[in-house]
Amino acid sequence: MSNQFKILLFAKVKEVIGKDSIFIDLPLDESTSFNLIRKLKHIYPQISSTLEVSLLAVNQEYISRDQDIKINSNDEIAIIPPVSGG
Amino acid sequence: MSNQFKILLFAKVKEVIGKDSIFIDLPLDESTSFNLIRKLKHIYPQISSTLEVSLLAVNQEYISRDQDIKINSNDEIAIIPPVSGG
Amino acid sequence: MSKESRIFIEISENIIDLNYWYKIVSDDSSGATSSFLGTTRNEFKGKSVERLEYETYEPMAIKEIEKICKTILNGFENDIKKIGIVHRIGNVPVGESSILIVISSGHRKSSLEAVHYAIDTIKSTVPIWKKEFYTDGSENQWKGNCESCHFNNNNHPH
Amino acid sequence: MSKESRIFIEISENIIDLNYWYKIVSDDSSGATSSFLGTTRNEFKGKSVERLEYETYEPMAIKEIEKICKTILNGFENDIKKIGIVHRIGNVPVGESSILIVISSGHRKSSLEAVHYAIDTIKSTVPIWKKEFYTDGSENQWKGNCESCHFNNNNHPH
Repeated sequence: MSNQFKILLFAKVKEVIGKDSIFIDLPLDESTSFNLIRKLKHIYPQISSTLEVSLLAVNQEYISRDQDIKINSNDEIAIIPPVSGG
Repeated sequence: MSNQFKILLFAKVKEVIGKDSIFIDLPLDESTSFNLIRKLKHIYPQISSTLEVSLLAVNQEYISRDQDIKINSNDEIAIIPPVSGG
Repeated sequence: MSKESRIFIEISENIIDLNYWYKIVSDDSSGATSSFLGTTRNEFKGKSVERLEYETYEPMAIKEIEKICKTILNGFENDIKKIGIVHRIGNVPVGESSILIVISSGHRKSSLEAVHYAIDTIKSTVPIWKKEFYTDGSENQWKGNCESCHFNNNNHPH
Repeated sequence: MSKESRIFIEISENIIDLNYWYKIVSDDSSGATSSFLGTTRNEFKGKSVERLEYETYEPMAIKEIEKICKTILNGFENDIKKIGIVHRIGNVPVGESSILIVISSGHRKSSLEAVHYAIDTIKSTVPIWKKEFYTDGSENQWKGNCESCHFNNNNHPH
């Protein structure tokens, strides 16, 4: 059994992958933010360095880099590269 | 021999005296800023307390409260009460 | 007056209308209105810039700007009256503006400081990104503020 | 570019035109424009205010504002592009503005800080005075900032 996650992409990550969202599968009992990042780096090595300085947002809230949280397939998940508004 | 000085008045000082300028005579050898202030307080006791917190400007430059400078009758002299622009 | 009616936020592709935003934060109990306008400048580290292109994760950007506004209303000695923040997205050519922050307050110190806090925080927490395009045709660049790389909830100001 | 063409100062009885002053300080090398707008507020220490009346010693006021502008251009990491300062005199009813300071700079920090410095210094050194008129008919009051009572050339910032 696995969960499917839709991940929203922006800016450099969106440009490098060439899509504004991707789908990632994670086993049910491994559905956490750390595992998601690990899998993203594996499947998309071309964004690996950007992921190092990016954050995840879950339901439009930042997740701390050092926080491994459970995620659910209906969560709105996004990769937030370093911001540069203003 | 004495010098005559024209003194420009503003704000509260102008209002209390009721004129926008006044003339003050000082003996030639006593034509200094300290003597001017002394004489002003003597002739216009009604502005004495305001003078305590006011400054003189000579030729549109502030004179420090502790500075006794020579003044000339063609100097542009003004009493500057505490300012409140902005 | 509810907090909500004192906060005005917009993200749009339109040119920023200065008078509209000053009017929206005006308040008879305000003696001071401070503002910051961010504009596309013509060069970056010696390279001639043609335009910036802004992109956003809009719902989250609005939420993050709201957090900043609430922090401001609760701080600054409770002297803040109203806050207007508009961010333009899409193409912003040299000389045109990407962001306007306008804050009214009772006295000058609070809105002056609140504007400074707002722009610093927006630049480090709000999911908006810009790409710089150069006139010499060299490859355009996504920009990123270092502050946000080191972001974690512990040093988040909220 | 000479320093003079980067400084714009006006003292007048006219309503302050925001767009005019923003336009006058705009500059393609500027990424940031910070501003302060001072407005007649409706109360002072619980008393309802009807209007302010401003008076000035104009030639000296212009000179003092020029000094402030030159100090700003020479400071703030030489990042300041242009400075516009307009002070309205005569009657200024509640909700209308008496002063606008607009400063453009390369980066945000310098103009944000320069605006703060400008308004603080104007309030303590420029010979402009305001009288407050109250709606309850109580006697109008000349205002005075304490900073200027203690003024001497030693602590003058120039």
